Parts: sequence; C-alpha cells; structure tokens
Amino acid sequence: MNRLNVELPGLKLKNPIMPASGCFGFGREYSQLYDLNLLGAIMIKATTVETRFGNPTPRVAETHAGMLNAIGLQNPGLDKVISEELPWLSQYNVPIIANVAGSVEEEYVEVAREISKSPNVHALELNISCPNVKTGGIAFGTIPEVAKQLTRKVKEVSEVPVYVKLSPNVTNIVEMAKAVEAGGADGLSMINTLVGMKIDIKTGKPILANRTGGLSGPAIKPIAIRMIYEVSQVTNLPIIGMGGIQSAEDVIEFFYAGASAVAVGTANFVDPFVCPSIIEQLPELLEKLGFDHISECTGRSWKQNGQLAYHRS
Amino acid sequence: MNRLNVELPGLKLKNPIMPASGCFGFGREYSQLYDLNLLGAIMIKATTVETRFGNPTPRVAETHAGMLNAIGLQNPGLDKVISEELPWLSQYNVPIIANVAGSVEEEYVEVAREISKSPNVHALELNISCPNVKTGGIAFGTIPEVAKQLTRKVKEVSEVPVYVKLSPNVTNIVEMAKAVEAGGADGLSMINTLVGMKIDIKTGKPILANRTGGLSGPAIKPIAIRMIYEVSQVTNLPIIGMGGIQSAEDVIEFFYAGASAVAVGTANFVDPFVCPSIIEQLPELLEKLGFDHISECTGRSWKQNGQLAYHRS
Amino acid sequence: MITKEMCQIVSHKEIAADIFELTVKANFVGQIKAPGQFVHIRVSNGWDPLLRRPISISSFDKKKNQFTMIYRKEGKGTQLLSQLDTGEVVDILGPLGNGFPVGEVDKGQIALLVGGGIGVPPLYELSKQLTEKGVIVKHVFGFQSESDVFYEKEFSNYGETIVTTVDGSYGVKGLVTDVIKSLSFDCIFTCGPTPMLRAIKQEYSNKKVFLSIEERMGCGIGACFACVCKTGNDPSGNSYKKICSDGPVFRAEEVLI
Amino acid sequence: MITKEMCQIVSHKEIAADIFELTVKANFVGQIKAPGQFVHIRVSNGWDPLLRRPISISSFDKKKNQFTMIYRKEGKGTQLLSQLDTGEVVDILGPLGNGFPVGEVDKGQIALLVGGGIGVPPLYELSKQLTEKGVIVKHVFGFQSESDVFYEKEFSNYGETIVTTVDGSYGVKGLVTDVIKSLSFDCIFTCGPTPMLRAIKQEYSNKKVFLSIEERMGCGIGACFACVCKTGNDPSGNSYKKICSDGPVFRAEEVLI
Ligand SMILES: Cc1cc2nc3c(=O)[nH]c(=O)nc-3n(C[C@H](O)[C@H](O)[C@H](O)COP(=O)(O)OP(=O)(O)OC[C@H]3O[C@@H](n4cnc5c(N)ncnc54)[C@H](O)[C@@H]3O)c2cc1C
Ligand SMILES: Cc1cc2nc3c(=O)[nH]c(=O)nc-3n(C[C@H](O)[C@H](O)[C@H](O)COP(=O)(O)OP(=O)(O)OC[C@H]3O[C@@H](n4cnc5c(N)ncnc54)[C@H](O)[C@@H]3O)c2cc1C
Ligand SMILES: Cc1cc2nc3c(=O)[nH]c(=O)nc-3n(C[C@H](O)[C@H](O)[C@H](O)COP(=O)(O)O)c2cc1C
Ligand SMILES: Cc1cc2nc3c(=O)[nH]c(=O)nc-3n(C[C@H](O)[C@H](O)[C@H](O)COP(=O)(O)O)c2cc1C
Ligand code: FES
Ligand code: FES
Repeated sequence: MNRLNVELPGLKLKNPIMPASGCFGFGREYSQLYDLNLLGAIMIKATTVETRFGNPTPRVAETHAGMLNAIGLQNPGLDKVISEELPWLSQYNVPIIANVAGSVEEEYVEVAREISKSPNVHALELNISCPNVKTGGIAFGTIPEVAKQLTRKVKEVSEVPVYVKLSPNVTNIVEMAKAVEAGGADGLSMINTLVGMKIDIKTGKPILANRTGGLSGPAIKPIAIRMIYEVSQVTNLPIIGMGGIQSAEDVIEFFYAGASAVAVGTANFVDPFVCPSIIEQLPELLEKLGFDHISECTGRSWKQNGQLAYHRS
Repeated sequence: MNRLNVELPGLKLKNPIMPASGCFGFGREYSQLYDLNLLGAIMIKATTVETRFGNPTPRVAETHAGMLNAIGLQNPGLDKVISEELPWLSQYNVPIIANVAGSVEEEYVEVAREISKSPNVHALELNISCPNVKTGGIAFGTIPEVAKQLTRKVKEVSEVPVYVKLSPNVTNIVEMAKAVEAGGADGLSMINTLVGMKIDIKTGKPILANRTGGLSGPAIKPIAIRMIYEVSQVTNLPIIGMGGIQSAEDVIEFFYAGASAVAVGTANFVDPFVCPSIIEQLPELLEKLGFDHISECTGRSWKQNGQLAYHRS
Repeated sequence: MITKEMCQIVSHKEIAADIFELTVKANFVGQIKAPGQFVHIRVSNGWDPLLRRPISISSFDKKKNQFTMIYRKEGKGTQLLSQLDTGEVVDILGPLGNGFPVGEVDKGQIALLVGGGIGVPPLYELSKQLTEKGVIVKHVFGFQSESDVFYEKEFSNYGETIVTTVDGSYGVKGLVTDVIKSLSFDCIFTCGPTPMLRAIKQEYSNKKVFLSIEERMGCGIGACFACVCKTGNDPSGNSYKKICSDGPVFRAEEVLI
Repeated sequence: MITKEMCQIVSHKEIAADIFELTVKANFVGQIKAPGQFVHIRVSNGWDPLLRRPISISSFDKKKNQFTMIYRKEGKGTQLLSQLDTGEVVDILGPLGNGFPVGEVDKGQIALLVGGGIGVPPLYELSKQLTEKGVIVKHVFGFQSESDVFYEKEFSNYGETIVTTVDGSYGVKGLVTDVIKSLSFDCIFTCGPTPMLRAIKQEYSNKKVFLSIEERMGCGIGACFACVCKTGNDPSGNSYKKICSDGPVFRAEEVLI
C-alpha cells in the first residue's frame, strides 16, 4: 500500500516530502549523502536573472530552536541554472520546483518564462517573501494588490503551475492568500522566514552583516501551523507547508493544519538525512494513527468528524 | 556604584527588570518565593472593567523554546483590582505598571481613568495587542489610526504616563509605533505574543481550546530584538523590551537593540527566581563588558562609536 | 513554603511498561502537608522543552527527607526525565497545591480510593495515612492492559485492591465505574482521567467525593491563570478555581469538570 | 565520502584553560584526505542549540580509526560538548572540506606553520605529515596569555616552535607577525583569526601562502551559501568560494578576506 503518493497541480509526487528552497542548493551536495530519487520533489535555490553574490558574511546566526539567515538570494543566475543545474538534476526521477526571485516585476517574469521551459521543472515557487533583499521581495510579499498583480504576470508566461510563497511578516495572511488566489496562483507555499535579529553580546553589534535576517527552524513552527490553519480554510489552493519541520510527527501536524505536501528547510543542516528519514518513518506513523493515506490528514484540525480531505491524490 | 537605576516617564526604578504582564498575576504568588522589593517594577495582569473568566482550558501548550497561551484576559475586574490587589501590593516599595485592556474604547478609557488614580500605579501599559480575545485587542493593535485614537483617548484620562504595548503581528511595526507616538504615548512596551497554534498529533485537533494562542519565550526573542531595533531608531519613546528574556545577557541584548528597561514573562514559569537572579547578575556582567551603567547599553547596536544612550537616567 | 531545590536522585526505576518510580532527596519534604500535593519538575537545563512538568508526590518520608513520584514516560519531557540516573540532580519546585483532606473521614469508616492509570500514584500516600488513622481503605484501579499495572501489591498492604483492565488482560475486564457499583463505602477519593472523574462525580453526588484534577500548567503556583476550572453553583460563570494552587484536589461539588 | 556517524569518545580532557582535546572513534577516518579538513558536530540531541559546530581535525590515526580535535569552550554548544564523557557517543558529520596541500612543498624546503589561538590545532597533523615527507617545519603560534598555550611540546617534536603571547606572560610578547619577519622559509601554512590571516597574506604576497578561513556555517557541505567569501581577482565581484566545501584552506590569492 502506498500511503504517501500525492498529486498537486503540476506535481505527481511519490511522497509529499521535499527539501525547502535555499536549504538544499541545487541538490549536488546532498546527492553525496543519499539517493535524491527518494525525495518527493526538490525546491531549488532562488534563481534570479543575473548571478548574485548576495549579502556580506556572517550570513547565519543561531537562535533558540531556530536560526537567522541573510544569504541574500545568492545564485548562479538564470542561464547557469538552466544550462548546468537543471540538466544535472534531470538524472533523477524527481520533479523540480523552481524558486523564482527578482527585484522588479520584469525580472520575475523573465525567470519564470525561461525556467518553466526546462523539462524537469514541474512547478514554480514564486518567492515574493524573501526578507533579505533590499528591493523587491518584501513589498511583493506584503501588499495584496502588488502580490496579485505579480502572480498574474507570472502566470501569463509560466508553462507550469505557479505556487506563491507567502511571507509570515504580515498582519493578515488570509488577505495575502486570497489576493494571490485571485491573481491565478495554482497553489501556495508557506511560510517563508520571519524577520529577526541577534546582537552579539560582546561587540554590541548585530551578528549578521545584513543586521536582520530570516528566522527559520522549530521556533517558528507554531506560527506556520496557525497560518496554514487559517489560510487552508478560506482558499481552494493546495498548500505546501514548511517552517520548522524536523520529524514525521511534524509532517502530520502540518497536514492536520491544512497542508497537502511539506518542505523541510533548516532541519537539513541539523540532520542531513532528515528528508529520507521522515519518508521512511511516515508510513508506520500513519499506520499507528489509523490512516490509510497521508492525504486523509489534510485539514483534520478544522474538518468535522474527519471528513475526507479536499486534495486527495 | 549603582549601575542599574533608570528613570523613564513616571518610573524611577532601582533596576530596569520587571515581570511581564500576565506572567506574575498580581504578585501574591511570587511573594511566597522572594521579596518583591527586589524588583524594578511589576507589570500586573491585564485588567478589564468586569470580572472575566477568560477562555476555556487547555490554555497553554508547549512549543520548541516557547509556549502558547490563550488565557483570554481572565482577571478579577477593575473594582477588585483597585480594592484588593493594588492595596496589597502597596506594602512593597515597587512601582506598579497597570496593564489596561478592554473590548471597546470606552472600556479601556474607564479602566485607565480609574486605575491610574491608585497611588502605587506609576504608569499604564495599554494592552492593544492581546491576540487571545475575539473583539478589541487585535484591531486596536494592528490598525495604526485606531491605535492612535485609542492612545489619545486614554492619555486624556490617565493620571500617569501611558506605555502602549505593541503587537508583533503586523506588517509594519514602525508605523504602529509612530502612530501611538502621535497619539501621545509616553513610552512603548514590546513585544506582545505572536499568534501561533499547536495541533495534537493524536487527536488531530488544536491543543488549545481557543485553537490559536500567543507564542512567547526564547523562540520569539529574535523577532522582539529586530522590532525594538527598528522602532527605537525612529521614535523618541523609551521602550520597555520583552520577548524571551531569560538571562542577564538577554537583558543586555535588549538594551543594545534599543530598550531602556525590560520585562520577563515566560521565563518566570521555568525559573520562578529568574527576575532576582538577573538583577543579581547584571552588575557583574556590566562590569565585564565595561559599562558603568546599564543605560549606556541602550541602542548600542545602531549608535556610532557607542555614543551615549539617549534615555540616560 | 514553596521551594525550588536541586534534588538528588536516590532511586529511579521502570516498574511497569513506561511507568517510572523516582525517589529524590529534598529538604522541602518537611513542608509537605497532605497526600495529593504535587511538584513541578524542570526536565532539562536548556529551554527546549521549556515548561516544567507537574508530577504528584506518591509517597514521602519526612525522616529521610525523601519523596517518591511515579510517572508515565509520554512526551518529550518525561522521556528526558526517564534518562536520569541515580546520583544526578533534578530541579524541582514544590510542594505545590492542596492535597486530599485525610481529616474528612473518620476512624472505622470506609474510604474508597479510585485511580485511573497515572492517577493512581497520589493515592498511595493517602492510603497509607488513612490506614494509619484507622480508616478502612478499599482500592479500585483501572488500567489499559496488564503491562500497565503497577503498585498492586503495595496497595494491597493497606486494603482490598481490585484492578480492572480495559482489555481484560488482567483483573476485571471493564472500567472502574463498573466495579464500584457493587462496593459499599462512606466516601471516595479519586484521581484519573476526566471522564472517569466526571462519571464518579455524577453517580455519587450523594456521597463525599474528592477529586484530583489535571490541567495543562504554566507557572504551577497560581500566577498565570493557565489551569483554572469553573466553580460549581456559580450562576455568573465567572468564578473559578486554580487547579495548581486551589487544587489539584477539590470536593466534587466545588468544581465543574 | 561524507558520513554522519555516531562516534564514541575515546578520550576527552582539558589541556589548557577552556581548551579541550577530544578523541573519537570513527569509521570515516579512512576517508580523511588531508590535514586541515574539519567535521560538523551535533552537540545535543534536542533542537537548542540547533546548529552543528564546525571543528577541525587536529590529528588522525587510520589504523586505529580515531581522530582528535582540539576546541575552545566558548558558547552554548562547545560548553555542552565539553561535558561529554569517555564512552559516550557524539553525532559527527565528516570529513568535510579541503585541507592543506602537503604536495605543494618539497622535501628539504622550509615550511612555516603559523597559528593563532584555536587556529593552531589543524596545523598539528600538517606538521606531522610535512615532517614525515622530509620538509623542514617551523612553528609560530600566538596566544592571548600563558594559560591559553597548548601543544607546544607536541609541535616541538617536529620542529622549532616559537610561542608569542599578547600580554607577554609566556614566550615572546607580541603578535606572531612580529616574529615571522625574522624567519626564513619557502612557504606559509596558517590558520587563525582573520586579522592575522590578512596581515600574513598582505606581507607575503610574494610567497606561497595557504590560509585556513573560518566563517559561520549552516549546512557545512556547500548547500546553503552561508559561508562564502569572494574570490581574488574577480572584477565582477560575483564569483565566490564556499569555505565549507571549497575550503576551508585556500591559496592566499584565491580569496578576498
Ligand atoms: C497536578 C498534576 C499531577 C500530575 N501527576 C502525575 C503523576 O503523578 N504521574 C504522571 O505520570 N503524570 C502526572 N501528571 C500528568 C503529567 O504532568 C503529564 O503527563 C506530563 O506533564 C506530560 O509531559 P511530557 O513531557 O510527557 O509530554 P509533552 O507532550 O512533551 O508535554 C507537553 C506539555 O503539555 C503538558 N501536558 C501534557 N500532558 C499533560 C497532562 N496530562 N496533564 C497536564 N499537563 C500535560 C506538559 O506538562 C507540557 O507542558 C500530573 C498532572 C497534573 C496537572
Ligand atoms: C572550518 C572551521 C574549523 C574550526 N575549527 C575549530 C577548532 O579546531 N577548534 C575550535 O575551538 N574552534 C574551531 N572553529 C570555530 C568553532 O566552530 C566555533 O568556536 C564554535 O562553532 C563556537 O560554538 P559555540 O557553541 O562555542 O558558540 P556559540 O556562540 O553558541 O555559537 C553560536 C553559533 O555561531 C557559530 N560560531 C560562533 N563562533 C564561530 C566561529 N568562530 N567560527 C564559526 N562559527 C562560529 C556556531 O557554530 C554556532 O552556529 C572552527 C570553525 C570553522 C568554520
Ligand atoms: C539558509 C536559508 C536559505 C533560504 N533561501 C531561500 C530561498 O532562496 N528562497 C526561498 O523561497 N526561501 C528560502 N529560505 C526559506 C526556506 O525555504 C523556508 O521557507 C524557511 O526556512 C522555513 O522552513 P524551515 O523552518 O524548515 O527552514 C531559506 C532558508 C534558509 C534557512
Ligand atoms: C500566560 C501568559 C499571559 C499573558 N497575559 C498578558 C496580559 O494579560 N497582558 C499583556 O499585555 N500581555 C500578556 N502576556 C504577554 C507577556 O506580557 C509578554 O509580552 C510576552 O509573553 C513576551 O514575553 P516573554 O517571552 O518573556 O513571555 C502574557 C503572556 C503569557 C505567557
Ligand atoms: S499553572 Fe499558572 S495558575 Fe495554575
Ligand atoms: S555552510 Fe552551507 S554552504 Fe557552507
């Protein structure tokens, strides 16, 4: 019995577990550790039109049950991703979700148009929520009308379904979700990091060269769960959930909240084998909890009497 | 040498450490454990006009390096607080900061007017940010114009300075801070809790009866630090900082970010002696770091060459 | 006096499936007032897990300054706790709350002690004290299954002890409430899952019933309002009891459960 | 091959003020390619502290399948690490990165090994291997103060060893850079604080210089872009090296520091 296969717009996944964007590069490094074919999908590092160096270092700081990062969208640029990274990844039988970023609308549109042509890119993840770049990202991710507009523009050019990645740094997450749904999004991915800071007690200065950074890891899980719980009840979009996932139990919690698939970010740094471990443990946990299939868990926290999940594969 | 005495509007404090509202009741319980005279001040539990029972239980849930609470402003009501709790507290030589809450503007105004007459209430903390009540709280805390209006109304009737407690659940914390400054606030207290949720893996339902709750504890510290860092640079208001403080080092980090005093919430549950311990350890830590007085730390993270702190007592 | 103390572990062992018996040295043992009080344990030096765990005192020895707890290894916190060895120290806040009122039952009367699962432990010290006082004690304890049963022999020293299991793998098959119907007694002291307490409260409203209730806690000392329950017979619906500081033991009619 | 392994502690002791020497058994020792590689250590089973700590391999023994690290107890993570006892196991990811290129210096040539504080350890295995190869090795190590000095005798077995302390409490008072001015050598291998590396890079741009750089890390294997530095001679400013996977050892002219 396959309890883990799920189907989302553009994505036929053998299991709903994938590494989160920015925490897995383009897969090369982790491929030294295990067979990437085990993964449900891979969300690759944000891609912009041009090569970007990103922010000065230090770029990471540890916090309680979490970490801050301010990488600043470092990536080799659209051309190289298309000509080198994606072809390399095509040796694996794993759908790729390409994380699309930019500073202005045109840049998002160009990356989306070009990268969505790559045969192994099955979906885009529109990164309107990166807290670590001065222009772009943050405005797109916090003003509903701007987000809707951008989603629409990207949808016009994309050859594959578009998942919009929501920022948690907003007063009203539901409003954002509805805006991008109105803009034509095929799905949501949430949440990106929360803006935070850590100050070095000895120097008195922020540890990150960029001063602020994005908070990820177990610390933010309750916020992710709450937002997915709220959003999943009022949109029809499937949600790829993320934010602090580190175990099979966490995956179930995200499904209960309303997710139809999940991504694992920071936990890869703590345990590089976390994705395959979770995939291995899930069937047994589902068995224990009495589910035939993981999709039955979607939205359980707000559904009456465990009515069948909406996004059943 | 007294390195710890600070002065803020309405508050002449022997030290800048106080228990945070809602985590210390009205002081009676902790008075069994240590002499409350050790504290810089006490922020008492939110007071509303009427007695409130609050939310159904369970009201707390543990998360990674944090906890969720949905107490729901349970309190004995204005009359009892004025006739029983404040007189009891007056045996201690400690200024009280009264946390004022309500569902509608009039309620805030009434509580503020009456409670500010109590001789040992030296300041009000306007709780516009409680995430756990259906009406009131949250709207006041997320719409700048509404917050400004409420602040103005409360200022009109209060006999003591008013600190407005900001919610972190907003897109733009700076805008909120500026709004309440324009409304006449004498100071800020930040941050209140972040809205979060935890789902029970076995039942599939949220652990809290209220479903969502406010996230506090070390997990949220980086968010508090970032917000204080941002706000302290653009307003002239002194800030009472809070969010995950558990050690003398944390206190210094909050001062570096821009705080002029701090409150300790959740950590009281972990170590009921945390406030007196921090107060005891601070002078030595200041010595080690080379400061004659704690006020020198305020805003260090953004000041050039350690220029003297703005709010020097 | 509530004290926070680093208590040294005197003994620590698994006495049934995932059920641990933990005995520690503590100067605050002298402060314990009644069976059914509890302590609040910090299970790690770090901040994850963050909160203390409330665990009942199951017995104490004022001469040796020792007390014993029995707990089930469940989640993260009790799992960490279960890894501690004899000789190590653990940060305990206690004694907390108000226990069972031994004075409410007289010599020669019959007290029925009803426990469900991990609600059994606080009844042990109670049984001991009642017996010492000359009260006749009967015990009815419910467990899931044979492997969950503990302390049957210990309790038998003080009085008749009937064990029920849900799956019938040991003792009487069924629930404790089925068994007590056939027993005679003057008052009930009970601790266990809320449905069990509720059933007992309803069924025996004509008797003296004392319940020990559980609720998720923050501070454990009455300051945070995490652990309240509504009081019985209050038309306003606003009055409450704090389980940690007013309880955990209440007269059945005092509280709504 | 990078491996994650639960490694048993063979010995663990404090060898100077807050400086610990930790030897563990690991099957991946056979995979170590060069002195100067490092490992990524998980210091707790929980999630606080969250991240692994990068620590250099200071020496290894392929026959015994053991390797040694030397680290300073600083913050939360290394403090936890320092509490582990012989016999306990620790979760280690390694071997990581690229080490010092022993092949870059020939038999009979003079190699100067310059270390600052906790940058000294990875030079130990290097010194051993260079000596075995017939290279003449000289060491110059800088510490804050007498109580910080470690491994002086061990290094002396392989070659001349000059120790400097900032406060002059031991060896030569001053910085390592003051001392090396007076020495003759063919190439430099160095590891330590960035200002030291920068000074050496600048001063000896005419010599072969290999630097080992430190940076805060996330993944430790090249996936997260946390630990990059800019490459030398790149007008675009966009090209970079990852310290964890391209380094931590670089030719001085390869990187901007
Ligand atoms: C007054 C009182 C006395 C108790 N006495 C005993 C006893 O003698 N033996 C025993 O085994 N158990 C007892 N319990 C229950 C015990 O506190 C929980 O089983 C324990 O806290 C679970 O912690 P965990 O780390 O295993 O679970 P986790 O799931 O990691 O706990 C997460 C959080 O939820 C709380 N929590 C989870 N379950 C419960 C529960 N049933 N009641 C209260 N809080 C809970 C924890 O304290 C913690 O804050 C008592 C509870 C109370 C309130
Ligand atoms: C390739 C490499 C090799 C190293 N080899 C050694 C060694 O052999 N011996 C040794 O004592 N130290 C070495 N270090 C430094 C060591 O990693 C840090 O001292 C250690 O991570 C600090 O952790 P902590 O728990 O003490 O401090 P904390 O303050 O708790 O650390 C918080 C976070 O910051 C990171 N961090 C803090 N300081 C540093 C630093 N100087 N470099 C990198 N990350 C840091 C930690 O890894 C952690 O993620 C090396 C660093 C690198 C990058
Ligand atoms: C080092 C790092 C780099 C990241 N880079 C990106 C990125 O390029 N694009 C993106 O959309 N999200 C990025 N993220 C956010 C993650 O994809 C994820 O949304 C977030 O970290 C929450 O999940 P986690 O708690 O499991 O890490 C990054 C996160 C980290 C920690
Ligand atoms: C159990 C609990 C109850 C609280 N009640 C109140 C309250 O009544 N009024 C208020 O302004 N804040 C309340 N707070 C928020 C705290 O005062 C504080 O702002 C927040 O918890 C962050 O600080 P901490 O991380 O140190 O707990 C409460 C927090 C907790 C944990
Ligand atoms: S746990 Fe805080 S009041 Fe009971
Ligand atoms: S630490 Fe992740 S790339 Fe180097």
